[in-house]
Amino acid sequence: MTTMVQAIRMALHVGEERHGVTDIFGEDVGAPLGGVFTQTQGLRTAWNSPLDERGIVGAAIGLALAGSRPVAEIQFCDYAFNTIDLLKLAGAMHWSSNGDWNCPMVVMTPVGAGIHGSIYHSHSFDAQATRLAGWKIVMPSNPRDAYGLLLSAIIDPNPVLFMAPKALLRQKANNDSEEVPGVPSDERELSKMIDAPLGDRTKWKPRWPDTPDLLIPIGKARMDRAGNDVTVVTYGRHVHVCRKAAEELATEGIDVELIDMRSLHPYDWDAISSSIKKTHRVVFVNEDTDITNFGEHLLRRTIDELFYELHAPPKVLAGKHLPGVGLADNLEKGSVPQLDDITNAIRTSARHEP
Amino acid sequence: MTTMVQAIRMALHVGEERHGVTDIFGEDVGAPLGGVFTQTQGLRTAWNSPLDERGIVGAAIGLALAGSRPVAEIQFCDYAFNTIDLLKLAGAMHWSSNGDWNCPMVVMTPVGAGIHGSIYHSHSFDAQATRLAGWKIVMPSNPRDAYGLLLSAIIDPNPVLFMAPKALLRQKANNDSEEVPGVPSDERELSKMIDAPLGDRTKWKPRWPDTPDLLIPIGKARMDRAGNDVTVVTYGRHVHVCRKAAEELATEGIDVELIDMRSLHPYDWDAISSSIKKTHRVVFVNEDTDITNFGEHLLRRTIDELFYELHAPPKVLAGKHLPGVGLADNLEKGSVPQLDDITNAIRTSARHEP
Amino acid sequence: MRSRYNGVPRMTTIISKVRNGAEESLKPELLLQMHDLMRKARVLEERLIRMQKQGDGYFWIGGPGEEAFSVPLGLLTHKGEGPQYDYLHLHYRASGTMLALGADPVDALRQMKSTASDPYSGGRNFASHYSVRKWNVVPVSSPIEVQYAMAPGTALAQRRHGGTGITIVTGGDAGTAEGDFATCLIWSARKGSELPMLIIVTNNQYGISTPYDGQHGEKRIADRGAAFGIRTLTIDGNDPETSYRAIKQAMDYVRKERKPFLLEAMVSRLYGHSSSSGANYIEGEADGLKLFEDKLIARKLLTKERADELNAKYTEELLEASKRVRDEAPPAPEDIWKHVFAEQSVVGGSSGNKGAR
Amino acid sequence: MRSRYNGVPRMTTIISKVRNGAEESLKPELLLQMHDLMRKARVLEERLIRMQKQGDGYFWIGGPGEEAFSVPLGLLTHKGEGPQYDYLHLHYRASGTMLALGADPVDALRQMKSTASDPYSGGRNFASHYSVRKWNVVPVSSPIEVQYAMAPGTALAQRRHGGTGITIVTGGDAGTAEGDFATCLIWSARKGSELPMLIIVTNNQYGISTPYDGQHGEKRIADRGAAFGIRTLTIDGNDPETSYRAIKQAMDYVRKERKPFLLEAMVSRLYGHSSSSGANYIEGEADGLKLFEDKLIARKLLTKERADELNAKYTEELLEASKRVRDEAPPAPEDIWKHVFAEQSVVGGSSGNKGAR
Ligand SMILES: Cc1ncc(C[n+]2csc(CCOP(=O)(O)OP(=O)(O)O)c2C)c(N)n1
Ligand SMILES: Cc1ncc(C[n+]2csc(CCOP(=O)(O)OP(=O)(O)O)c2C)c(N)n1
Ligand SMILES: [Mg+2]
Ligand SMILES: [Mg+2]
Repeated sequence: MTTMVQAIRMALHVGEERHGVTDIFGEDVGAPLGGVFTQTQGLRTAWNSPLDERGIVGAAIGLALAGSRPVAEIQFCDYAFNTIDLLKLAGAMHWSSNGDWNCPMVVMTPVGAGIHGSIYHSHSFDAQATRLAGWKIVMPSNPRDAYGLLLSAIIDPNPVLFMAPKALLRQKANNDSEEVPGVPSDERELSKMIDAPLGDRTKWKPRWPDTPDLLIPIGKARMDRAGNDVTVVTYGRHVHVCRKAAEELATEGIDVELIDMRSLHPYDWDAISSSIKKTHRVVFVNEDTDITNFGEHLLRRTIDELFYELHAPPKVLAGKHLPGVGLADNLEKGSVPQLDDITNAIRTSARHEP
Repeated sequence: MTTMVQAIRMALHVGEERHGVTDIFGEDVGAPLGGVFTQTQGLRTAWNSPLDERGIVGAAIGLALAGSRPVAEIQFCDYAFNTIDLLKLAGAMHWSSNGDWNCPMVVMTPVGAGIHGSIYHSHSFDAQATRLAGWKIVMPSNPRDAYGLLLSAIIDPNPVLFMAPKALLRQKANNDSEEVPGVPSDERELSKMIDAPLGDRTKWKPRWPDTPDLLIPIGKARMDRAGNDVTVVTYGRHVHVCRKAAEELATEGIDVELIDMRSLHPYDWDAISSSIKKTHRVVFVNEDTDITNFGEHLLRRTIDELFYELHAPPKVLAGKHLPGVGLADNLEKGSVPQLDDITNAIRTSARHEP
Repeated sequence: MRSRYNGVPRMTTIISKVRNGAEESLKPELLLQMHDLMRKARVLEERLIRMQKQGDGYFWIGGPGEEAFSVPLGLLTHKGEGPQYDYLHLHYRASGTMLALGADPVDALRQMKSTASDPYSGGRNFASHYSVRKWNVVPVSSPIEVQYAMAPGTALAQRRHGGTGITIVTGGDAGTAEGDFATCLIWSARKGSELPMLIIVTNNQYGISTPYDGQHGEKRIADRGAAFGIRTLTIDGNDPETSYRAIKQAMDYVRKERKPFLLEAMVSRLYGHSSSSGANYIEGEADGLKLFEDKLIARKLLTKERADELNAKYTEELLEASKRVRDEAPPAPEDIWKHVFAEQSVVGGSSGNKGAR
Repeated sequence: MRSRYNGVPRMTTIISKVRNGAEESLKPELLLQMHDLMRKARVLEERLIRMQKQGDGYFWIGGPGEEAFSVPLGLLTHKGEGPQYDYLHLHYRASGTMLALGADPVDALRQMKSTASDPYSGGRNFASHYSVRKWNVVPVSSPIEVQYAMAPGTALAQRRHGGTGITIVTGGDAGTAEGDFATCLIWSARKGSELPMLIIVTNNQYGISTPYDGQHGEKRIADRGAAFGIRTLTIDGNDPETSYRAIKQAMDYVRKERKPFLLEAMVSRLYGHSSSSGANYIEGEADGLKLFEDKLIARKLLTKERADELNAKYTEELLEASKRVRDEAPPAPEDIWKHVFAEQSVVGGSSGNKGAR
């Protein structure tokens, strides 16, 4: 089974070969390392930038304006907070020029906690991202979605932020529905083809499997699990935690419908609202800090449009409003939603008597 | 009557003289201009920094750590989006050092639309500010509050962001309750004392009125208008728009309770929730863009804690989710909540039958 | 000198000569063309100022005092769409450059009046915030210095593309304190990956009210290029002949060597910072247009009468245009929603971006 | 040389000599003290690496290979609280400096183990992220280069305070590409407002996997100071005698002249970037500790046996300590809420901050 980093690499390769990607760049993105998570190994157009996130975002904008197709990486989203003005500018380029210019660039960055990354490798960027008008924002929860969303990001004429949940980067597809189409069924075979060897890499060249143009539409959610009792809306690594919660709760007779948003903006309100109209109960889960959180927007829209559909108060589960996620295991666990928190929240919602 | 810029100036003067303020700095903050809104004219410790917002925030942090008391200005909040990492660091200083250091600094910056400021002089910073864990966030709606909140910001041992609604900066106190205590009752007299003359200012020295240590507590809201039918929660310049709406609606028999939050973080949940428990209806108003908006947080908390108190769906009125506020009058009006929008929202809430 | 902010001593400057030895003289037609454009640009700015003062606009900022530099810059730019032509990352004092490129001054009035017909921003942005894709003029944005962070991107595309197209970026002196200026130097000078960029600083010795002195440790801003092996030059940007030759020399180098050049032009700020600081003519600043006009008259290339006629002609034309513009429709409230997302990609010109849809 | 990332040619460096003419020799006691601390620092880092590999910590980053520079830096620092003493804005390779200041190495083990007793962050931050207010050691934070934006602030306070206290800021070579490095140069060199700062770059010629060559147009990073009139020097930071003299010379200048000095030290990265890149000893990098030890033995100031004993002693001590630390309590989940807000101000020492409550 393919890992998410392999999926990203293959999507970038297809981007280079078939969709005009000209530059894949950022800190340690080029040879010899090919990304701190190996996500850019072996790519023809990958190169190492100076250690300068503002320069990276700025150069991506310039490249896009000049008709190149850049995919820029911010090594960790924790290091993007000094570039928000530039991200805003990219998002404003089409609008502020009244449609004269467009800015087709992709920024990819690993996000979230779950790997004991301490204060500066655990940040989420969801709230920030969803505030960037003019951007499309995606976050995959499995290798197949990573592949298909990244390709859609590449061909989109607008700036797209591709956020990769860092705790999932090295995880393999759980089953065929999470697998990248066209890869060899033997994962060792795939690894031999596209994973750079340890040691000297100067002579190494990847052999790319023939993977198709899978374009997962931006703005469409994925129904991860159909159910009748409570709608759970999440994305990224919490899809897996919520799935586990749903499985646990199934044994208690609580039937969870789980929506993987895939796109945070534009988001699939149709999918969310039709589910809520069915279950009449909803829990929104994400791990970003919980004051002025994107889940709060979704909850507000639920109240705006579905108030009288609700049989229980809608709920947001999010990270704690703190300066960061602490390193010690207890601190990390105390800071971001854990399986138990989620199970409890869903159970409370399911049992709530209107 | 005093204007808000005069109030700010007097608070800074009191800060310099009695509360240890050592540095008031930023772009054009020092002589001869004394701030693009005249807010720092005549101050002993005011100086012009390089045109470098990251340097300004960085220097403020360093000054604070060294036991100085800096008040740093970002000329417009529109130019603070490249400093969010540094603001986050300031907010994390106490927490990440496990209480070893603290970082007593004030950043002040004008925010919001309403002056035809076009894309880059109309931004709000509310959502960004409320996401800065470790910071206290205040926004006055009148000269007295500006004076008292700024003094509280100065003596606070934590970083405090003082956001001044730019459309109110030159407005005078509407009545005595909005007046800075201790100023001469003749506003021309005050102007002669503390407003720099046009032309040569090299020999000018202000004469400061003897104003007291009015400390408006951070974290406490102000009841602007008591009422029984609908609670309206806002801050900054929309206090005035909402007050107008309340007056209009009073003629229709709708009795609005208007809360001026004054502090966005920590915020006065007691004030908000007791009002909602009384009126059972609430509208949150602000002008920041409306996806992942601070009002959505307040609404979410309302749902969390007061769901069964509500006789109407709680409502958020905010700015449109766009890359900026356009310059043309129609565009600005179409982008941020106007009097009519607010009146309509309150009316709808009041008339809603549960 | 007198300025709006009295009591502020100004830096004394010694301007280097253009160092290309032979100071070949420019053709009379070119001199007259420059003079014509400089006058046109000045009249345009004065019209914009007047419109703002009369309530036909909310805010004015622009480039009177920079014409002697901005006009030759526009004339020397290779105009067109896509990486084979020059990219322009301009700041908000570039009307002279735009007119030299061939912009219709009436469009600038439209932007001042915030009409729906404003081709640069549809009534969304302030005056002097140009955007012309067909000429590679990247949208001017208000935040200072961000253009220096973006410019290396177009230059990267041009480095790959080959040819003679270069990236030109301009900004003020005070703004060089932002880290983005350093970013520009660093990204343009990477060994083995140098970028074809003409990096320009127009030094009027002020940032709003703050004088150059006291903020800078550098004697010349251009000196900052030296550590990176970037060629540098500081010139009197108030003299269009000096400007023309210096820009040409710098561009020739960049076009051919595909390496960066840092050019600092000392210029004036003839109407102060913006309408916020009054926008009145500042006596005592060198007026490049006046000096040039006098020189041309002394050299018998121009007469006082011809010069006055020209002034009158443009003044009349733009006054009339401003009246017409007054009647053009403003954008509608719902226009805020236009162009949030692009439906298809249009950047790169016909040659670029073949791979993507 | 061999490194984790093969095939990457390293920059050839010619190191300038310390230019203070008389290369006065340092006292034997000082040399032995430096050696002792360098060994202690090395053993500490090796213990931290081992702990991480054994699962007694999540991540390692640190300074083995920089001891010959970081130890003299700590020894020469005027240690204390408040602006009359030196402020240290360190990066994450500063264990040698901390030990030279007198830090207990066991505290570093606590931070590695993320115990509640970790005095630097209470188990919140990664190893080598020090914070000691009583010694003016500002919290080390992971984002590269932000310390260069903050350091001018403490220096501003010291400029006003007078005396001999200075601000010291350190960081790596790759990080100088961030705008914050330029900010530091600009703010420290403003004419008439120069700041007492020792600005240090420890140049190991790598940023994670990315070699210096290809990213820098500067021959020397220190050259960037020249445009601002900042005194600069590039030294062999692998030689503690050179380091000591150079740091002393630079500090003397900064303390006295109250002006900035930019010092670049060429150093090694002996265990690679961090645990993420394997944290194995890299053959072929100059090992300042080994070279110095050999030199001291050759000069008969030390014997091989004494050196080995020292190594064994520290190794034993820290192994024992690491076992004890293993039993110390972790923070509790609810500890996340501690210290979000300060109740009262504690910064500035007894002399500072009198006006405020
Ligand atoms: C990032 C940013 N900070 C602050 C401002 C406000 N501002 C507008 S112009 C200006 C001064 C610019 O000075 P300089 O760079 O010398 O250019 P000049 O206006 O003199 O041509 C300032 C501070 C801004 N537009 N952008
Ligand atoms: C702002 C920021 N960007 C990226 C990173 C990730 N990162 C950690 S260390 C490093 C390389 C630093 O290289 P250098 O400045 O030379 O210091 P060195 O580690 O070599 O001492 C990078 C890119 C970071 N910590 N902060
Ligand atoms: Mg200027
Ligand atoms: Mg390095």
